[in-house]
Amino acid sequence: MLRLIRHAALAATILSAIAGAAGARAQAQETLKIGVLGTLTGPGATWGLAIDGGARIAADEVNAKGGLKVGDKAYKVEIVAYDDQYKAASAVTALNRLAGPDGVRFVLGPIGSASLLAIKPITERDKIVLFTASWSAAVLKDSNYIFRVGPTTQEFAPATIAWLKRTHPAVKRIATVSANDETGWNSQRIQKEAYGKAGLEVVAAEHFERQQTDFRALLTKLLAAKPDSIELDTTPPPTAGLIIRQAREQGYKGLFTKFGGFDVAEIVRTAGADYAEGVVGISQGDPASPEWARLREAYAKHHKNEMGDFVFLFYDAARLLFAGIERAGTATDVDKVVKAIEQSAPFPGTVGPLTWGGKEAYGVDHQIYTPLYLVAIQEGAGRVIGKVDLQ
Amino acid sequence: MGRAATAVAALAAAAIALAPFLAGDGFVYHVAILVAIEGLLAVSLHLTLRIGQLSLAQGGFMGIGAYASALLARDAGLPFPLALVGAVVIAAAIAAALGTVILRVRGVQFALLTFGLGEAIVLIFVEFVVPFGGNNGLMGIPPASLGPLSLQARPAFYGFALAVVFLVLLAVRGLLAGTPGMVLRSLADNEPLSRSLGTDELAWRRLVFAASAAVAAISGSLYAHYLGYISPEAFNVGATVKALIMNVVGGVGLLAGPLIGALILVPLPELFRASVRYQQLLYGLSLLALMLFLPRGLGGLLAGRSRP
Amino acid sequence: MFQQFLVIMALSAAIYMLLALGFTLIFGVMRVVNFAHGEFVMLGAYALYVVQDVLGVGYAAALPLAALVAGLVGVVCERLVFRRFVGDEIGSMIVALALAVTLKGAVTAVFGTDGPSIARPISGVVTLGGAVIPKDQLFAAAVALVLVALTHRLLVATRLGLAMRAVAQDAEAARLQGMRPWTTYPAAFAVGCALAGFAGALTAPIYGAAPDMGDAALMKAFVVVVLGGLGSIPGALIAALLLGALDAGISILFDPTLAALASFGAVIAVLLFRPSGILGRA
Amino acid sequence: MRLELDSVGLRYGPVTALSDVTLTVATGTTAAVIGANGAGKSSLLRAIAGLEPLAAGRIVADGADLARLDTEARIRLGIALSPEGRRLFPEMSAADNLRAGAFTRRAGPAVRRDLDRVYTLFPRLAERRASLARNLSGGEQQMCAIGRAVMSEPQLLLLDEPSLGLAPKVVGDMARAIATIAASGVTVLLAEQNSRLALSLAQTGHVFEAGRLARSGPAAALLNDGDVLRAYLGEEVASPPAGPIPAVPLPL
Repeated sequence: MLRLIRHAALAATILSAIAGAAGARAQAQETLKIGVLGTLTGPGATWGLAIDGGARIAADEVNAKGGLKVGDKAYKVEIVAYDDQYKAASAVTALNRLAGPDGVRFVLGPIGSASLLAIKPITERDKIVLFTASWSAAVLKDSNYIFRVGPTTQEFAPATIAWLKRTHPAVKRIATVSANDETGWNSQRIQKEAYGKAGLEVVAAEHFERQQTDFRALLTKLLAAKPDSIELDTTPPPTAGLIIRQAREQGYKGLFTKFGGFDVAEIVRTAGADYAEGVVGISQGDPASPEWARLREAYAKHHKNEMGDFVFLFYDAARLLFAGIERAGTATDVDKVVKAIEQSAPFPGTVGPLTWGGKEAYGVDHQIYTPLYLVAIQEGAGRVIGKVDLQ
Repeated sequence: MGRAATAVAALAAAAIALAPFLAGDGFVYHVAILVAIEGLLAVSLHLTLRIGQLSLAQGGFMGIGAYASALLARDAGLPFPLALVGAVVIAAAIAAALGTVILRVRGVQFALLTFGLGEAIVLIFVEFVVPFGGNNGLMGIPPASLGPLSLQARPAFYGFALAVVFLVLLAVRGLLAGTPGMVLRSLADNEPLSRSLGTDELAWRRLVFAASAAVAAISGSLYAHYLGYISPEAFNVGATVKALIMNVVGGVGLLAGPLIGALILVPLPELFRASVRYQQLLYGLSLLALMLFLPRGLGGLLAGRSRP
Repeated sequence: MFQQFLVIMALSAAIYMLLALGFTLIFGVMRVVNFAHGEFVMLGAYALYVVQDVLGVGYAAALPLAALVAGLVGVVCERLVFRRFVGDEIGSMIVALALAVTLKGAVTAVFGTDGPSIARPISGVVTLGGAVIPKDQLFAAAVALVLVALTHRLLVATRLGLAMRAVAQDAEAARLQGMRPWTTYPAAFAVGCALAGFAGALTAPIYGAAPDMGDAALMKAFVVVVLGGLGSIPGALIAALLLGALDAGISILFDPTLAALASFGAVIAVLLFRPSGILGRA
Repeated sequence: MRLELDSVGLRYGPVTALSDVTLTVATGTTAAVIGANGAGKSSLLRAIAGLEPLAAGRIVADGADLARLDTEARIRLGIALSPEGRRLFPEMSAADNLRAGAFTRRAGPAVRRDLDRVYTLFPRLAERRASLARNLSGGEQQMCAIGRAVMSEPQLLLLDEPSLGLAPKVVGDMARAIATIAASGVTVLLAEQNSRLALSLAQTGHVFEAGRLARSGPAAALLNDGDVLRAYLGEEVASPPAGPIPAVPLPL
């Protein structure tokens, strides 16, 4: 009898799960699904949640105004988000879901270069538009349906390094730390080149594994090269915080720069405010500005963590996409939408006009340029200390 | 099972296998292909369980198959069928060579040994960027094709995967029903006895171990050419554990067990996806419930309850 | 650089000992390869977060409380899950894997996937012979060594320890002395999981906490325990030093991936040629 | 302690190990259980110690039915078994093995006195007290096993094959030690293949054959009985060596 009850309970569990899934699929009609594909868990999650948050804020605004006006129809925008766990294989499965049962043609994300390069053959073949912040140089090459939503190391490295030389003339020896994958390899290569071109010596260039938390051995080697400044590059912010802290504890007194994805809150959280003091990075927005406060309030409705600056990128990217769809008068003819987006520069972004280029570097003008600030951590908060001149 | 029951089971299996063709949905094909690929890995693990040794390195062998097949097709320019065969030969040869040494270890020690081996294989893919691409993995793997016949479309690839699963099952059944199976059963029942009868039991176990690696390599090759992209973490011990759980869920005493398990476990995360936050918890709880209340797996339910 | 190597090796080895001790104890007494060991480390870290940062209890009190939580969860798991698999080594391994998924899922469901923000009660460094030693790491290593010593006392000098050793070596003969394996098993699980919890609570302020932090902890415990010989505590202590040296040395000279590869290579070699561990009788 | 067995039956799955065994051991006496290998001697002792559940009948000690008591409770009641193959804890010292024997007792002068008694009984064991059990010789291991059982302060001592695999001289020592223990008032139930030894130590004897009690009687009478002599004493089968002590780690 007991056994029978157990079996019945098990069967009921499985059946209810199936029913739940079926129910979730039953709705739709007059809604336009926009995909979010990003790292929603783990060390890269601040960036992934920024994609999701930015997309949802933009969607809320559009829906509040009665939806997306396409021809004579009005679509309610619905965000469908999947976690790629910063793994390429998960990204492929997630994309298969987005493109299959969800019927999504427009996707915001991903951030991981490996994820992007893994899904790129499918999205190009099946005409799915991606708005990515993945920084590999290979992202935009030979692609028609990928836009990159913000400037990358390639675009800003000469400017950030020029700033460093101007403001810190004593800095001569540079060490760089990056993740051991496409994102890290690519950005570190560009950084090394740019530092070298600017006449600074790169004395150490190290890679770490994404799940690593203990950097004592790596730093022992790195600090033995006696750098004046450590470039944290595209290291995920929580990891960057741990590196900063462990380096300071090993007696490092020099400068930290993080020219590649910055998140003041995360770095302060993991490094501690004392150790994070003086770290310089780049940001898509000014933390003291009213725009930041507005988005921050809207972001808090969707996610509990402190908002990162990538929300600016994806909020603007989503708005750009919505404008493109309305302008093209279709939510299904992807080629028309892409054309409409290409023609809408300059687009009024949240903190300034967005423009695009990239033809000479990548062969297609899908590199979006956004305003970029230099931010220093002072007493646990980010302060804008300059603006990056990208041209 | 009686003759009628066997016929019903065969019909049911055929109906399930052909169902994606009726549904025709792209995502159904995608899931069905993953069921076939992961089911093959589970079958390969099943073979090692048949020699009484839990190998946690099967994901590693799948990786060897995937990387070998991808490199042979992409860099050496071999057509897909040859790359597949090459991958199988390489994985089986490595397993046979390793088996001579590692199969002497038994019980928990063997599981731990292969756990270490599986992790080491994945770390080799990470560490040696040339030729394995490091954490980035390998991209641009040519899609599968049989001569002029392209398998790039999902229905075609699913048909091919189905045929492969069928052939592998036939081969495994032959292996288990033939002399090796007989020797293995006598080994399982009374090892000292069959050893004293002069059976070179290590050789038989090595044969089955190599066959299990070959099946894992087939799974890896299909995976590589289906996704067009592979990276190391897809083949870590986590992948093997998933295959192991498939065996447990489907029933370890049954050749169909691993496939039943794959059929249930591959789509399972899709069911729980509506609640991302609780997905892993629900998944873990279902597994625990299965292990505690259905120790012989779902396949055990089908095969009747002969155990007290 | 060499002094720094010695420091990293010694600090790591102390934590590795603590990680491995609970793992090897549970295997020794129950013959269960607890693949969920890393999750108990993770539970300790999260329990510390809740007790210290949410409830506001001081670190000195929060540390043992966190370990207690991990130990209690261990007892519950022993009672509900592992007890049914006593004597079934493969089965208990599999159910431990399922338990690992469940615990990870439970913590994710409650706390989300982001690591919580854990206050660091100890900061600053001491300098010794040209090497820099962070005080918090020194504290963690010292506590780990004290716990190792206490566990040793527990096993050799108490009734419970005597029962654990007896049940480990011959459960039926232990029953014939009036020891009840069914009460010894949960005790071993409680101690083993509490030690794991301590490891998590000690390292959480240094390296942070995350639902998947258990994977790395399990790998370290696994390597140490296999190198030292399953169930052997002296073996585990020596193996922890060895792994500390291997990890720090290869990471400094080359990279951490190669260090991990080397440690797994050592595991494979030991299992092949000295299955009872480096101290074992081959 | 007075031990009564009433129609006791025992099964291992489909195999019947004991059937319809009825016998009594009076307080303070020594009883020998003899019979061929597989006759059910060990099963009988294991059943009394509570290691095997009964299929039929009941076991009564000093008037109390043991049915509801598990092994641990029976030890507290005063029943100790020194099992076949000695089953020492191999990675513990001889002294710790003896400590384990006193597990149910509160540490104190009484335990220390009993420990001294064991060392007096087996002086060799006193010399080897710090050695790991696995490093002891066969005779020393047997001494340790009996000593361990004595340490629980039993009123009924069950000894399973104490002479198995021992050199003749050591067997003599062992016999003297058992006689000394019995003389202190402990009821002893001694299962032996070495029937002559067992019967010479006992007041009563019970002959087992294929799980059944074939004959019971005064030990002296059995020793002089022609049938018993022919069946059990004439053909002393060479004893197989004691089973290897299972090597289980957790050494300290």
